[in-house]
Formats: sequence, structure tokens, C-alpha cells
Amino acid sequence: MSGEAPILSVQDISKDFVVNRRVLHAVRRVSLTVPAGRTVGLVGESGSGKSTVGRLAIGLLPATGGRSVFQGHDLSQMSARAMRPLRHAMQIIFQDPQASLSPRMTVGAAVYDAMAIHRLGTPKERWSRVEMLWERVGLPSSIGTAYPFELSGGQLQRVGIARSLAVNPALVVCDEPVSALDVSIQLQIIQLLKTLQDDLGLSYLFISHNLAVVEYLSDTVVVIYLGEVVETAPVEALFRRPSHPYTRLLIDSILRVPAPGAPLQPLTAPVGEMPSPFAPPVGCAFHSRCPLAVDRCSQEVPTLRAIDPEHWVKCHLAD
Amino acid sequence: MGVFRYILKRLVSILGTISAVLALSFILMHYAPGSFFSSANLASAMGTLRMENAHLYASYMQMFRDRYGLNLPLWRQVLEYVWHSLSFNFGNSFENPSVPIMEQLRTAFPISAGLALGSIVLALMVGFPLGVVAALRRNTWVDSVLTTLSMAGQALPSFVLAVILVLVFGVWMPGLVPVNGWGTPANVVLPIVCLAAGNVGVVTRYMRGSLIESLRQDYIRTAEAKGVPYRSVVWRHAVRNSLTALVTVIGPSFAFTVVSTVWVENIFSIPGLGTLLSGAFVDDDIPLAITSVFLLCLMVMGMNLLVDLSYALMNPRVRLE
Amino acid sequence: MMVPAMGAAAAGRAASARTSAARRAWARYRANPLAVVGLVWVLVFFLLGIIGPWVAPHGYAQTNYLMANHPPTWAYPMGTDSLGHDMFSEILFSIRFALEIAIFASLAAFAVGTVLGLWAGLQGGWVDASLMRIVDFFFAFPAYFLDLILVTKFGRGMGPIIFALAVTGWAGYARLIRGLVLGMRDGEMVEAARALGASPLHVAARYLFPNVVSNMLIALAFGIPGDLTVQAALSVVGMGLNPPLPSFGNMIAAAGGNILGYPWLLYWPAGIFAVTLLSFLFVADGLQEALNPKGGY
Amino acid sequence: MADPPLLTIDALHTYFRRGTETIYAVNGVSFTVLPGEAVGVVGESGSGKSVTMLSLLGLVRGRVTVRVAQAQFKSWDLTRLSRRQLEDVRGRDIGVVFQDPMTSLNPVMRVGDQVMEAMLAHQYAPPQAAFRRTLDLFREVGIPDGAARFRAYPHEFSGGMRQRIMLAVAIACEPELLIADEPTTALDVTVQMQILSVLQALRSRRRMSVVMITHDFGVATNFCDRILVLYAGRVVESAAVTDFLARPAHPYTRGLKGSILEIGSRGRSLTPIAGSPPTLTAPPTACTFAPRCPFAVPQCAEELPQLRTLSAGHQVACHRAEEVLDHVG
Repeated sequence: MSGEAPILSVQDISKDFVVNRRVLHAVRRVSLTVPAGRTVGLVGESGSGKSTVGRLAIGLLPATGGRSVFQGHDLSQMSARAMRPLRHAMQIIFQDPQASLSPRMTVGAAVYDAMAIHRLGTPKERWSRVEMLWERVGLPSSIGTAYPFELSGGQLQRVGIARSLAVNPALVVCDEPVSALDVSIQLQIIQLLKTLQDDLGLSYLFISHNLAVVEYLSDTVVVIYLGEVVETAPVEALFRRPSHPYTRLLIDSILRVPAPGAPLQPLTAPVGEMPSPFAPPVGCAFHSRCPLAVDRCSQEVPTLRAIDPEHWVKCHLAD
Repeated sequence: MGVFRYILKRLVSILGTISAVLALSFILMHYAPGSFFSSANLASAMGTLRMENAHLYASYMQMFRDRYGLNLPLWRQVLEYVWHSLSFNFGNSFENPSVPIMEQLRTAFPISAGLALGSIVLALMVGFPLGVVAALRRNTWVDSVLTTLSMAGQALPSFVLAVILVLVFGVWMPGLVPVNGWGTPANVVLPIVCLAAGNVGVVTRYMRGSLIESLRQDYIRTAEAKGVPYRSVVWRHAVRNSLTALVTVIGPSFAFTVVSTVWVENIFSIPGLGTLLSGAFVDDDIPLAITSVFLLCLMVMGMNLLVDLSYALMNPRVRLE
Repeated sequence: MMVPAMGAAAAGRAASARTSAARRAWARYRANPLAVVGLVWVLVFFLLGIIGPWVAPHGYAQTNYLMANHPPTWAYPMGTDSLGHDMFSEILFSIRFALEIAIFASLAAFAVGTVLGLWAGLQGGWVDASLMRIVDFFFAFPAYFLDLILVTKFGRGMGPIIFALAVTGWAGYARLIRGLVLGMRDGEMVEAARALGASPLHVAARYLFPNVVSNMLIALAFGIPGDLTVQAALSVVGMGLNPPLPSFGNMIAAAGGNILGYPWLLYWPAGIFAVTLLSFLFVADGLQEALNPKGGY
Repeated sequence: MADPPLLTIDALHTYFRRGTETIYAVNGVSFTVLPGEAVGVVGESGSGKSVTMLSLLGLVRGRVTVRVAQAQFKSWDLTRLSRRQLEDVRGRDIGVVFQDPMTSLNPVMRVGDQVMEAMLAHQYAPPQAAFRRTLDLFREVGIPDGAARFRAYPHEFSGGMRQRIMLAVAIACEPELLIADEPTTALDVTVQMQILSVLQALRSRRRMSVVMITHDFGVATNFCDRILVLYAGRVVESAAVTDFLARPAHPYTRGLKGSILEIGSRGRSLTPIAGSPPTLTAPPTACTFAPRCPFAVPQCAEELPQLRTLSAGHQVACHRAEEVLDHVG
């Protein structure tokens, strides 16, 4: 990881929201680096702030603190207008492609519009590129005249991917792109994302709650809990030796299909629920649910420290 | 936030709005051609009185000058006017200077307020069940008839309906109910029907729509899955939820009822605020005109407050703010 | 980027998709018989408004005292009023004036409301806050009373009435479009467009506007009969269009007083006016169903 | 296993009228549920898995036609029950938990009342007893401080807590059959584990049968005794979990199992099933999976495969099941 130039470098980024006059620390000093051509997986439960990190990373939301540097541009120092010409290089695909497309625009026009915004090519060239993109993402060319509500979830996600590809991005933030899809369709989309990365050299910031998908696609994994990074490591290291109790909890909560003859997984309830982000626990944010917690955990905030080169854990007890 | 603080807050905001209304009206009237609000115009308007009774004329002139502060700069006049009005000191009317406006309003206001409230109660009592029936029988002929009728009720302004009723009960079948005047219970029938018709249409249509929407919700299926009898599913779960939706859209229509009262009173010759108001506008009796507008606006705002309060009380998710 | 020939074909397809969306909306509209009947009458009403002044047998101010309060005859097919005006001609002119007032007032209010509402919704902050304060004021102060005061001040001609209706009408449109824009502004569709690099203007023109335009048209369709109503209602308290300019409000109000003696004075004005309002509402309702098949009630 | 089945369904068909089209959602589904058994009904969206269970209970919306040859629950023939009688069975003898806990509870009714209502509707307990029992139920499904939470509204709870409330509603009258329609799909994995463990405890404590509708094979295999795979409104395979794991006999089952992405899949090449499931606008006359099937032969495009028994407790609807079983992979 260290050998490649990072395309995206998020440094100590934070985001506070004010909700009903209460401050919500949605993201707290998160750092991550996406090397060119690689995938960083961002994992957490709903409400962990992972989607907010994705938006902060590409400057769709202004950060409260810290900065995000994309291809050498410090986005936190740039106005929305100044960022616009950069946008073709950093794209995002959403969990619900239906909501991200205009219901009054054919999907062909939606992809066309992406190019029109950046004045890429002549109108004729744009339309022919739309045709080419349909093929690229595995859709029939007749799809262009359809409206979003006429398509299935899998087709819509392909449209979303085609639209982000239309402007030749270098980085794509994938915000739960397969969560709403059926398993067989999920696999098709994952395969497509993988092929596109190999062919086009894309970098991904892949946000998901699904550890298996993240493991499959990512080179590096960042685990986030209550807006904080609790563990980050290269993908093999993280799954070989998950070192934060929360990472272990996430992995243990996954129900696997047992191998023939193997025993079933015990259904044992993990302790507690994610606390309200308005009132995170004092000390280690995870101590209220941690099976290993000691007194120190409820008093002292752990620091993110390396237990191996490139394997960082935010836990007093990790070795 | 508690209910009382909420009400207090709303009352303060009503006070602000009504002051703005008064100030705006006063300024507009001040610059109107033939404005009452200048000593010269006042003097010429009371020319006849001067010739008949110079002493009375002088005392009236002084009274109006004092009341409206006509010798003061305009901004002081506005403040004086707003302040007097807010303390329900409306002074005397111009057409009938010996009688304080309050005296005229004391009988007129309850009539109009009663008509408006009565018609709303009637509209709710009729429209609510009709809406429920239309929703439960949706896409049947019952639904089509009710929907069409309620659209007709909504489309026809009360004054058109009023003249049609006068035609029917005055010309075609006279003697059934009085089409004119005030004083007996029978006099109330046609005006209230006229006023209620539009709101019956509105309540029926919105109730139908929001009940159909409620019946589609997941929690209705949960209630059915529990084995709650369908009647209870409809009444305890669906209707309860659609009422909160109904209340959010019904406010403007109920407020509009106050305006309709003005029209209906005029057509049925009912001595309420509306008749007073139209007389005042036609006769350029500006103090009386603005005062009646002021009271009618108060009625509208009170109505809106009631609607908002009932919404907040019905919906546990709303914190009063 | 290559093969330009394919591009033209695709462009053609995109255009045909747009017309097919319109065709589907029209099919839904046609399926509603009341809306179709309403539309027919509204079109007839507009036609009469256009040709009325030319085909009217008498002028609107032309009186014939000898024939005052006369029941219908061949020369006066709808009778005459107390001044001997030909009711048929009066009605034809009334349609013209009513339409002029309602359409100009509605369009003015619509234009002002749309611009201000879009601005408030997109800009947010103090612009939004102060604009909504003003809008709240207009909702708390019933438009009709303000109309009365304005007409008292500026007179009872066509111009002043149009002005009064426009002054009190814009707030509703502004609030509607502001709400719609606000609902979409922070949604994923706009976020996606911004992520593509679209400028605020591009977002407004290509994403927000196409998604609010049908709601705005529906509001306008409800607004026109609303203005017809208020305009006539001014006559009820004696503050309507200045005679001798004829208006439905004046005719209905006048007939209301004479109803026992001369009921024919009421039949046509009240009948046509009622049918017209109902037709406009059916059209508006039909549009609502045709353009927003899922939303609203 | 000598007990007679609790629920026996034979040849269930459900059709929807949508606009001018008819959607054939369920096309002859047959299965049984034994007392105490947990049956997993798996399939992709549109496979008819929810519609199958909900149409038995009269809970399907829209213009819907349900035809069934036999629907026996305990001693009742569900097809012959009046609406009133069916309402009585629902909630008392058959409980239902739905997918989305955020929308499945009435937002303007206190959660305690929503649990009590289930008991009061069936005269299961008088109000006082129902109130006490509601508190017990809250404890049983893991809602702390039940007495204080009784008067709270749904929006004051997290998604996981709301699903626990839904569970309390569903089991309030101690039903013998619980239908769980994707009960954990909308929840995080840690919360899913909590809900499933509550469900499993309830099941073993009460010897309650559970029909678990899910698209998640991990949930189905770890929770259930038997698995029913649905495709395009038909049962394509029915097997005990051991058979399902060791000898899947339908190409679709195999395809789905191959589509599961689990930790450890990294570096493996993916083999998604090509194409997408059909929406049936006509009743199926041939194998609906044939167009996507690597084993398809001309017979598959002509003849509708019937559910046939391969071995005890293992049924499959495929002309080529034997070849599929012989195929290693």
C-alpha cells in the first residue's frame, strides 16, 4: 500500500450535525487512504457514519474538521464551484439507484446528462458513448428509452454504474451498491465492479455493512463504530486476525451456510445495542457492549495504535 | 414544550400578525382616495352634520381626532390605531357616530362566529362518515357518487349555492324554510347548509384519500394479522391515523369558512359581521370596515390555532414547538 | 467516442420516450369521464370568451328601458335586467372579462410565486426564513379581506382587481414550490446530480424543475377557478367589477335581490358560472390524476 | 415425527390483477409443516415466498385470487372458514412477524396497547391479566424496563427493539405456528443475531412451529429443520437441511448456493446465475428456470416438472434431478 501514490487521502475528518439543537458527532477524526487502482472497504452497522465518510471524502458534504485530499487537491479548501470540474474524476454510486435518478428522465438521458454537464464530446458522440456504456455494464441498448420506474433493481444499479462511468472517473465511492439486491443479482454487480476495476484501473471506496462483500472486493478494510475508526488493516490480516472486539462481533454475527456435516452455528445473542450517537459512552465507545471490557475501558479513550505494520486497532486490550 | 407554552407562543405570534394586518390596512386606507383618515376629509364627510348641529359636529370631530390621532405623524397614528384596536377600543363608526363600534359588534360577532363554527361541526359530522364510506367502498358506484358530489360541493362557492337555494326555497317551493332574515331557528337552516356544503366536500374527499392511504400501510396488515376484527382495524387503526393526516390539510378550508360567512350573511340578510362589513365597505365607513376585517381575521387565526392544536394532540410524534 | 450514426438513432428514441410519457398521461386523463366533460366545457368557455364580444347582439352598456326586466324573447334570448341590458350579451362579455381577470391574475401570481418559491427553496437560510414569514402572513390574513381593502384603495376596475388577486395569490404558489424543492434539495437525486458536477442552475433546470412542473400546473389549474370565485365574490359585498362592466358576480348578486320577481335573471348567470367552476375543478382533478398517478388525493 | 402435520397445503395458486395484466405469483405450491418444526422458505424477490404464506391468511392486498385444493391447519379447513373465523385463527393460532419493524407498528398507538390488543381481540385474557402478560412478554423478548416502556410509542424504539415488540405481538396468544416474513432483513447482523436467538428460545420453550421466509441461506440453514426453495411461484425443492447441504438436487438451488458470498470467498471466481427471474403473466407450462439452466434439455421447455420424491423427505421439481445430483461441483 505504501508503494503506490494515494488517489484519495482522508485525514482526521470530522462531521457534526445539529439535530433539534443537539450536536451529533456523526464522524470523528476518521483517516483513510485509497491507493490508485485499489479498493478500500469501509464497514460498519447502520448509524455508524460510514455513508457520511463517503460523502465527506469527495466533498459532497463540507467537513467540520480535518481534510480530504483527492489527486492532490485539498477539497476542504475548495468551494463547491471550484470542485465541479474535478467531479468527473470522483463519482459515487448509491444504494437506491431509483432515488438517485430523476423519475422524469429516461435512463439514457440520465447517462447523457452526465457527459453534458462536463461538456464531453458532441451530442452525437455522447449518444454513441451511451450505447457503448450499456454494453459495458451488460444492458441491452434498448434500455435507454426506459424510465427508472420501469426497470428492476439490478438493471437500475447497472444504469447507476453506467452514469458514473460516463465521465471517466478515477475514483468511485460505492455506497452500499448491492445491499438492496437479491443474492444472485448482487453477485452479478460485484463481478461487474471487479471487471470494471481491472479494465479501467478504477479506485473504489466501498462502503457496506456486508463483511463478505467487503472482503471479496477490498484490499484494505476500515471498520467504523459510532463515527470512529476502530480497526484498519489489509484485508487478509483483518480477517485472519480481527483484533478489535467489535470487528470480532461483526464477524461472529454472520450466519454462514454450514458445510455438509458440519455443526450449525449457535444463535447466541450479542450484548446490547448501538448506543445513541447523541450520547456516546465515555471512554471507549464500544465498552458498553464489549465482552472483554475492564475498568480502564470506561474511563480512558483508547488510541488507534499499530499492532502490526499497517494493522491499527483502537482498543486497550489488543495485542 | 408544554401545551400551555405552545398556546402562549402561538398567541404571541397571532398578536404579531394581527398587528401587521392592522397597520397595513390602516396605511392602505390612509392613502386611499377619499380617505377617512384626514381632518379635511373627515370635515367634508360630516358636512351635513355641521349644518344641522354645530355643537355635536365639533364634539364628533374632536372624538375622531383623538381616537385616530389625526394631528400626529403617520407612524404615531398607526401605532395608536393598532394599540387601540388590540385593546378592543374601536371608537365609533362614521356612518353612525353616536354608537361605538363595539356596540354594533356585540350582536354581530356571535352570529358570525356561531354560523362558522356550527357549519364546521355540521361539515365534520356529515363529511367524516361519508369519507369513510367512500374509502371503504372505493371504486364502486357509491364512491363515484360521493366523490362527484363532494367535488361539486367544493367547486360551488357558498354565494352561488345560496342564491340557488333562495331560488329553490323562495320561488319553486316557498314556505318550507325562510330564505331571508334572522331570529328564528328556521332561519339558520339554509345559511348553515350553504356554509357546510363546501367543507363537507373537502372533508369527504380528504378523509377518503387519507383513509385509503392509511389502509395501505404495513401496520394495518399487522393489525389484521393479530386477528383484530376488520371493523376495529378500520376504526381503531386506520381512521385514527388518517385523522391526523386530515387535520393537516383541513386548516385552510376551515379558515375559508369565515370568508364564506361574509357572503352567505349578505345573501340571506343576516345581521352578522359580514353584512356589517359589506355595508361599511360600500359606504366607505372605514373604521367599521377595518374593525370587522380585524375581528374576522381573529376568527381565522383562532380557527388555525384550534386545528394545529388538535393535530399536535392527536399525533404523538409531534413535539409542540 | 465513435459511430455517430447510432447516436442519432438513440437521440430519436429518447425524444419518442418523452412523447410516450405525455401520451400515457393523456390516456390516464381520458379515462376519467368527468375530466373530459369538464375539459370540453372549459374549451367552450374559452372560445366564448374569445369570440363573445364579436357575436354579442348588444353592447354590454347598451340599455333599453322599455324592455327592462323582460322575460326571454327572440330578441333577448335570456331576458333583460332592470336596466334593460340584454342578458345574453352581458353573459358573453362577462365570460371575456372573467377570463381576462382570472388568467392574468393567476399567471402573475404563478410567475411571482414560482420564482420566489424556487429561490427560497434553493437558497435556504435567511432568504427562505424571511420569505416564509411573509407567506405565513398571507396565509393568516385571508386573501379575500386584503382583496377588499386593495380594491377599496385602487378602485373597482379590471386592472386593480387583477392586481389585488395577484398580490394575494402568489403566496400559495410560493409555498408549494418551496416545499417541493425543499423536499428534493437534500434528496439523493439532487445529491447524485451534484456528485456528477452539475451546477446549481443545471440542477434546478434539469432535475428540480421537471419534477415540480406537473405539481405547479395542477396548482395553476386549481388557482384559476379560485380566482374566478374570489373575483365574483367581491360583488357579493358590493365591491366587484365596476358597472356597467358586466360580471357574473354582479349579475348573481343583483339577481339574488330580485329573485322573487324575475327569477330568469338568475338561471343563466348562476348556471353557467356554477358549471364553469365545476368544469375547472374536474379538469384540475383530472390533471392531478393524470400527471401524478401515485400522489395526492 | 409421527404426529400429523400442523399445516398441510396442497396446490395453492395466487393471481394478481394489475391493470390489464394478470400476474401469476403462486402456481401450485404444496407443503406441510409438522408440529414444532421450523421450515425455511427461501427464494429471491418475486419468487412468491411471502405471497404463499400471506394468501393463506387472507393478508394479501390488491385484486387477488387465491385457489387451493387443500389448506388444513389443525382441525380447520382454512378454505372453508368465514372471514370472521379466519380472523379468529389469525393472531391466536397463527402469529405473523413482518419484515420492516419501522412501519409495521401503528405509530399513534402505545406499544403496550398493541400487544394487549392481540389478546383482547381473541378474549385470550381479561384486560388485567393481559396487561400483566404483556409485561411478561416484554421480558421474554428482551425489552428491558417493560412497565415503563408499555406506554411509549413505536418511534421511541430502535429497529431491533421494534422487531422484539412485533415478536411479542405475534406470540401473545401462544400460537402454534409463527410465520416470520423476512424478520431480520432490515436489521444489522448483530441485531439479526439477537432477534434469531430470541426466536429460537421461544420456539424451543413453546414447541412452536415456525415458517421462516427469508432470502438468506445462512439464516435458513442455521435456524430451520427443513428448507423449501421457491422459484417463480413453485416449490422447486424441499429437503431437510442435511440433504439441502449435502445433496441439492435442483439446478436453481445449486445456483443460489453458488451465489452465496461468504467470508473466505476472496479470490474465488464468482458464478452468478445468469439472467433474472421471470414475472409470470401466464400460468407456467414448462420449467420456468430452463432459460437460465445449465442442465436444460428440450424436454424442460415443453413439460412442467412436478414435485417428485428423490428420497425420504427430499422432493424436487426437475426433470434432470438425477443428472444434477451426479454432477460434481
